[in-house]
Amino acid sequence: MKINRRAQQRTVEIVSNKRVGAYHHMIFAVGDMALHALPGNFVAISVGGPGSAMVLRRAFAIYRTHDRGNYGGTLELVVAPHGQGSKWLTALPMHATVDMVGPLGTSFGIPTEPVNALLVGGGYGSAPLFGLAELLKDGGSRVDMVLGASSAGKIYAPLEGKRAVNSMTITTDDGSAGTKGQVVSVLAGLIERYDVDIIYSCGPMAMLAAIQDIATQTGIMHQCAVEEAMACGIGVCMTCVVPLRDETGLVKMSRSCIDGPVMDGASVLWNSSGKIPDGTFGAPNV
Amino acid sequence: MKINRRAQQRTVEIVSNKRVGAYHHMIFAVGDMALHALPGNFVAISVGGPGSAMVLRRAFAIYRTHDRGNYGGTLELVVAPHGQGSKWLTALPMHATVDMVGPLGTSFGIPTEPVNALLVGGGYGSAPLFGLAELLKDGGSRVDMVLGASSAGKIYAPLEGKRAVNSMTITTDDGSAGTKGQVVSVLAGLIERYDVDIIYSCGPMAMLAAIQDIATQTGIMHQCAVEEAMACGIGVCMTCVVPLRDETGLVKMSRSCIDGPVMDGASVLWNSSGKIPDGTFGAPNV
Amino acid sequence: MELSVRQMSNFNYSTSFQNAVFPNPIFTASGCAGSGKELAQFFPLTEIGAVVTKSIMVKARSGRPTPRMAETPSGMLNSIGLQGPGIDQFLAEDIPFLQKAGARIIVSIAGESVDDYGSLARRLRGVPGLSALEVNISCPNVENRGQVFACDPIASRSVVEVVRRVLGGELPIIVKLSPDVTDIVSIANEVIAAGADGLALINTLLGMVIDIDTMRPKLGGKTGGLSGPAIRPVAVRAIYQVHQAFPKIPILGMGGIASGRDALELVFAGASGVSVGTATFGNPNAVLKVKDELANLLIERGFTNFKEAVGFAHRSADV
Amino acid sequence: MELSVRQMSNFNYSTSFQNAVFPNPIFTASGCAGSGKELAQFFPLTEIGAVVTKSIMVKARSGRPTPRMAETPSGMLNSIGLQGPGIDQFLAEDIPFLQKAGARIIVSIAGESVDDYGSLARRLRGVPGLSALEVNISCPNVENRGQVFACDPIASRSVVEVVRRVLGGELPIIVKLSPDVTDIVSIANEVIAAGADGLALINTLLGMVIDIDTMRPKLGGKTGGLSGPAIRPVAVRAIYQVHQAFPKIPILGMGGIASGRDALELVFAGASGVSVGTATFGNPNAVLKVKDELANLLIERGFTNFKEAVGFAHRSADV
Ligand SMILES: Cc1cc2nc3c(=O)[nH]c(=O)nc-3n(C[C@H](O)[C@H](O)[C@H](O)COP(=O)(O)OP(=O)(O)OC[C@H]3O[C@@H](n4cnc5c(N)ncnc54)[C@H](O)[C@@H]3O)c2cc1C
Ligand SMILES: Cc1cc2nc3c(=O)[nH]c(=O)nc-3n(C[C@H](O)[C@H](O)[C@H](O)COP(=O)(O)OP(=O)(O)OC[C@H]3O[C@@H](n4cnc5c(N)ncnc54)[C@H](O)[C@@H]3O)c2cc1C
Ligand SMILES: Cc1cc2nc3c(=O)[nH]c(=O)nc-3n(C[C@H](O)[C@H](O)[C@H](O)COP(=O)(O)O)c2cc1C
Ligand SMILES: Cc1cc2nc3c(=O)[nH]c(=O)nc-3n(C[C@H](O)[C@H](O)[C@H](O)COP(=O)(O)O)c2cc1C
Ligand code: FES
Ligand code: FES
Repeated sequence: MKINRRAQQRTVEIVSNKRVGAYHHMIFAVGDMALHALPGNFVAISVGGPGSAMVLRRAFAIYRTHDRGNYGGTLELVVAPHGQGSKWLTALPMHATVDMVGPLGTSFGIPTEPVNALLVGGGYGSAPLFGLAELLKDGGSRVDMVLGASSAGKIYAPLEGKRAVNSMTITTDDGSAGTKGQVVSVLAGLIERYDVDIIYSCGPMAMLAAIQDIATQTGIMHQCAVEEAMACGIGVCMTCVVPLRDETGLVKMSRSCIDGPVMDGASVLWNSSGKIPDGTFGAPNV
Repeated sequence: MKINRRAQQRTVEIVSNKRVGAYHHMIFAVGDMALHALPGNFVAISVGGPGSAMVLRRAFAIYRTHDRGNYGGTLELVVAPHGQGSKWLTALPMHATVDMVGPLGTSFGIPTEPVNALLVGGGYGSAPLFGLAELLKDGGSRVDMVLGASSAGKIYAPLEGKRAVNSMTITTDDGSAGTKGQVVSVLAGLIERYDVDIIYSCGPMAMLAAIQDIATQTGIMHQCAVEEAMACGIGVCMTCVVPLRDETGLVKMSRSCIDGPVMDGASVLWNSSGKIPDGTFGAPNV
Repeated sequence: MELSVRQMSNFNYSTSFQNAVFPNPIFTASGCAGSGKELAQFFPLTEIGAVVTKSIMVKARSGRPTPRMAETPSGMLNSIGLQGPGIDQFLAEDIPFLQKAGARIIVSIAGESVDDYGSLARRLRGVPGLSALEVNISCPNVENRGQVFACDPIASRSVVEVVRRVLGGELPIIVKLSPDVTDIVSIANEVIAAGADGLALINTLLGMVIDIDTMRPKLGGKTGGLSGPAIRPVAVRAIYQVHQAFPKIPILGMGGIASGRDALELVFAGASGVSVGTATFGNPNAVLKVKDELANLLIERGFTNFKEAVGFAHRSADV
Repeated sequence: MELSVRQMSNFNYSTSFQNAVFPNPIFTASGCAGSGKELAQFFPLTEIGAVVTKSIMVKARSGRPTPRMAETPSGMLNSIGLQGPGIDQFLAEDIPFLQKAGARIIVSIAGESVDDYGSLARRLRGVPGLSALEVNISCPNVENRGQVFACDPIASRSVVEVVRRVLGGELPIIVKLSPDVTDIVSIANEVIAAGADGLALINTLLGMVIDIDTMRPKLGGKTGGLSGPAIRPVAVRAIYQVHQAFPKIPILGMGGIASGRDALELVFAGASGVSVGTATFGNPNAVLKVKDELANLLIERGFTNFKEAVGFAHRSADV
C-alpha cells in the first residue's frame, strides 16, 4: 500500500500570490518537498491561522514544482477563493507562512511508450495537467488538452502551458471563451481526430463520470484525479471514500487521499455519492 | 439607568500601533465616537477576524480621544498582548480595521469644586487616568499619581502624562523602577503628604480592594474602575456582575459594564469572587 | 442586494406560533437581551419578530457567584444562575418598557417547583400585550433532588399541564427543552401531550472549563451552559428530529445562530422561528443582521413565503 | 523549554489502566489513526502511549455513503459508519503491523448485538501484545430497534458483562461512553458494576449540518458525530462528573484535544490518559505535540509525577 512515504509537514513561505482570472496562482518555498512531487499529487494546508474555527486542512492539487531557484525548492498551486478556507489562503500576503503537508496521494501513471494523450481539465482541475503534459511530452507522447469551465475567467491556462501542448481546446458553459458547452461535448471529436490512446482528467466528479462514459464507449483508458471532501488527507479518517473495484473485482469504499486522488476511471463506480453500491465489501445486507 | 446612550457600533481603522514597554499603544480613527467618550468609559472590540473561534468581544479602557485631527476623531488604547484575543489585536498592521462598540459604561465623576485627587493605576490600568488627570487639572484640582506594576516594562506612563500631574510615584514588585513594592504600600504616605480628598483608581480587583481598605481607614472617597470578565459589554448577559450596595443599602449583583466599570469603591463588596455575599438581593436562603 | 431588497416587497416573512403572529421569525434568545432596554439602544425593538425575556422566577434571585463566563472554542460557558428581580418587579418595570417600545413580547418563565410555574402563569395570564409564554424547564427541581425538569419526562409533563390549566387557551405555550437528554423526541412527546403549542430548541449543553493556572473549575458555579456556534450542529439535529416526529408543532430554534446562513439551517431543519443568543454578545446588532440575511437567502432561493421554507430539508431529502 | 527538557528526566510520565502500564498518557483516539501505518509515516508509534485502533466489528462493513464529513465551527461531523475489514482481516493485517512497529495496542471493538461483543472478545483474548480492550458501545443495537447501547443502561451492562466473562482478568476493559445521555454517571455506574476497569469519555455528540444550497442534510447518513474543540467543555464536564463519582476508576479522556493545555484540562478533571482524535486531521503530528506540551505544562506547575495531576481540580476546588 502507498502510505505517502515522502510526505513531510513543514512551515512554508508564500513567495508569490497573484490573481489570474478567477483564481490565485500561489508559489510557496517548500525546500526539498518539491523534489518528491509528481503530477496528480496534492498538498494539505492548515487554514485560518491560530484561533481559527476551521479545524480541517484544505487539499490542493500541485500545479507544478521547481527543485531549485531563488527560493530553493518551490511548489505552485492554483486556488479558487471559494469558501472561508480558500479565501483566507488567497488573501495572505507575500512572506506569510502556512503549515503544509505533502506531497500526498497517488500520481498520474506515465506510459513507458509514447502515446496519444488527451488531457481534460475542469476549472482549476487544469492545474495538475500542465506538469503531466510536460512529462508526457518528454516521453515522446502527443498531448492534446481540453479545458472547460462555466466562463472564461475560470479557465486556467497560462501561455507557456498552452504552448507546451499539441492542441488546446476551450469550452465554456456561457460561450465567453472557446466553444459553448461542456468539455464532454467536444471529447468524441477530439478522440477521433487525435487518435487518442489515453485520457487524463481532473475536475468535478460529475465531469469525470461523464468522461468515463465516453472512455467506456470508445474503449480507451482513463486516469482521473477525483475530488472527494477530505478531512485529513493522510488516510486516517475514512471520510474521502469512493467505491473502487480492485483487481479481483471486489468493490471497496477506498480512500481518495491514499488510493487516489488519481484512479483508473473504469474502476470507479460513478454517481454513487449518497449511496453504497450493491455488492460493496461490507455493504449492509438488504 | 444609564444605558450607553451614546454607544455606536462601527468599523474603525488602525492608524497607529506602537509597542511601548510591555504594551501596545494603538490609535483608531473612530469618527464622532470620539466626541462622546469620557474618562473611565471603555470600548468593546471583536477579535480574531472572520472564521475566528473567539465569539466574544474584548473590553479596553479608553486611554484618550481627540475630536479631530489628520484622521478625524481618534481614540487610543493601551493593550497588553495577553491571550489569544489581545495578541491578535496587537499584531494587526496599520490600516487594518476592527469592529468597535463604544463608548460604553460609566465614567469617573468629576467634582464641581477643585480637590486634591490621587490617581492610582495598576499595569495598563493607568490608561484611563491620564485623561481624567487632564479634566481634573482643567477644573483646578491638584492631581498626584501613583502607578504600580510587576516590573518597569509594565508601567505605562508617557512623558506628557507624567508632566501633566503634580507628582508621579512609581512602584514595581521587583524594584526595577521606582519604589520596590506594591502601590498600596505608598498610599498612606501620599494621602497624608498631599492632603488627598479623593482617590481614583483602575487596575486589578485585588489592588482596588486594598485601596478601598485604606480609603475606608482614612475616610476618603474612592472611585474605581473595576474589571470583571465581560461577555457582552452592553448589559445584556449578566456575566460581569459585582455585589454593589445601592443608596437604600440593598446589595445587588450589578453589571460592571453598565453600572460600572467606574463604581464607588465603598459600595462594592470586595473579595466576593466565587461567592454571593449574605444578604444580597435574591441570595439563596441558607 | 439591490435585487433582494426590491423583491422583498413580495416576500412574506411572517410566522406564527399557534394564534400568535409575528412579522418576522427572528427573535432574541432568553437571557441574551437583558431587559430589552439595553438592545433598544442599538435598534428599535419593533424591527425584530419578538423579544424573548430572560427567564423570570417567582422571587428575586442573585444568581451564581462570579466568574460567570468562560470563552470556549466557537462558544462560551455561562453560569448566570437565572439572576433576576422576581415576577413583581419584572411586571412593574420590564414589561411596561417593552410594551411602550412596541415590542412583541414572549415572557420566559422558570421555577423551582411545579407550583412556581403555576404561580407565574397566573401572574402573567391577564397581562396585555404578551404574544406567548416560553416555559424554560431547564431548571433544577428542588422537590426532586435538584434534577432538572427538562431531564425528566414526568416532571416536564407536570409543569406544562399546570401552565396549560392556568392559561386555558389564552396564550400560546412554547416549552424550551434541554439537549442534555437521551431522547429529546420522547420529552417533546410528553410536553406536547400536556398541552404545549410549540417547542423551543435548544437550551445550552452542560459543560465545564478548568482554569489551567488555578487548576480548578473556572466558573463560580463549576459547570455552566455551553452556547454559541459550537453547538449549532446539535441544535440542527434536535430540531430535525423533533420536526420529523411532530411536523405540525411549531419550533422556535436556537443554538449558535450568528448569520442568515446559520438561521437557514435551522429553518430547513424545521424551525418556524429563530432566536439569536450568544451572537448578540459579539455583535449588538446580530439579531437584525440575521433577520436581513435570512430574508435575502430565502428570496435568492425562490421562496416567496417564509413558511414554505420551514422543514424544507425533510421534503427535499426524500426526492 | 530548555528547563523543561532538562527536568524531564525527573518527571514520571507513565500512567496505567489497571494492570496495563503506558510510558506516557497520550493515545490516539479510535477511528482517528487509520490502521496505524498512515501515522507511522510521521512519527514512530513507540513515541506515544498507545494506539487505539478504529472500532473493529465481527464482519466487514462498508460504512455510510458519502458525503461523510462536514466542517463545523471548531469541530466537524463525521458519518463513517464504522467502515472496516472485520475481525479476521484485522487480526491478519493490522495487528501484526502494530506489533512489529512496537506500538502499545488498545483494540476498540464494536458490535450490533451483545453476542457480537462476546465473539470479538473471544477472538482477541489470546492475541499477544495487546494492552487493553476499548469497548465502543455507541453503536445501534439491532436487537433493540437500533437504540444505541450506550444510551441504555441495561444494554450497556449486558455488553460489558459478556466481555468481562469472556476475558476473565486477562485484559483491562475500558468502556467508551456516549455524552448523549441524560445521566452519564448512572451509565458509568452500570458498566463499572458489570466489570469495566476503566472508562473512555467521550464519544462524539449527535449532530447534523444542512447544506443551504442543496437544502438537505449534508451527510450521506443525515446525522453524524460531532467532534473537535467545540465539544471540549462537554468532555471536561463528563470526565469531572464521572471522576467525582468514581475516583478510583481510571478514565481515558478525549474530545477536542489539540494541545497540551487542552489535555491538561482533562487531566485535572480526572483523566488518567488522553486520546487525540480530530486534531490529527488538522495536524498529523498532533499526538506528539500534545504529549510534549502536556509534559512541559505539568513540569512548569511543579508536578514530578503525572499521576499526581489526575483529578487535581477536585482536590483544589474545595481548598
Ligand atoms: C484532492 C483535492 C484537490 C484539490 N485541488 C484544488 C485546487 O487545486 N484548487 C482549489 O482551489 N481547490 C482544490 N480543492 C478543493 C479545496 O480543497 C477546498 O475544498 C476548497 O478550496 C474549498 O474550501 P473552503 O475552505 O474555501 O470552503 P468551505 O466551504 O469553507 O469548506 C468547508 C469544507 O468542505 C470541504 N470542501 C468544500 N468544497 C470542496 C470541494 N470542491 N472538494 C472537496 N472538498 C470541499 C473543504 O475541504 C472543507 O473541509 C481540492 C480538493 C481535493 C480533495
Ligand atoms: C472594563 C475593562 C477594561 C479593560 N481594559 C483593558 C485595557 O485597557 N488594556 C488591556 O490590555 N486589557 C484591558 N482589559 C482586559 C481585556 O478586555 C482582555 O480581557 C484581555 O486583553 C485578555 O483577552 P485575551 O483575548 O487576550 O485573553 P484570553 O485569555 O484569550 O481571554 C479569554 C476570555 O477571558 C476574558 N479575560 C481574560 N483576562 C481578563 C481580564 N484581565 N479581565 C477581564 N476579562 C478577562 C477575555 O475578555 C475573554 O473573554 C479590560 C477589561 C475590562 C473588563
Ligand atoms: C448568558 C446566557 C444566559 C441565558 N439565560 C437563559 C435564560 O434565562 N432562560 C433560558 O431559557 N435560556 C437562557 N439561555 C440559553 C439561550 O436562550 C439559548 O437557548 C442558548 O444560549 C443557545 O443559543 P445561542 O447559542 O444563540 O446562545 C442563556 C444563554 C446565555 C449564553
Ligand atoms: C472520523 C472519526 C471516526 C471515529 N471513529 C470512531 C470509532 O471507530 N470508534 C470509536 O469509539 N470512536 C470513534 N470516533 C470518536 C473518537 O474516537 C473520539 O471519541 C471523538 O472524536 C472525540 O474526540 P476528538 O474531538 O479528539 O476527535 C471517531 C471520530 C471521528 C472524528
Ligand atoms: S481524507 Fe482522511 S482518509 Fe482520506
Ligand atoms: S458584560 Fe454582559 S452584562 Fe456586563
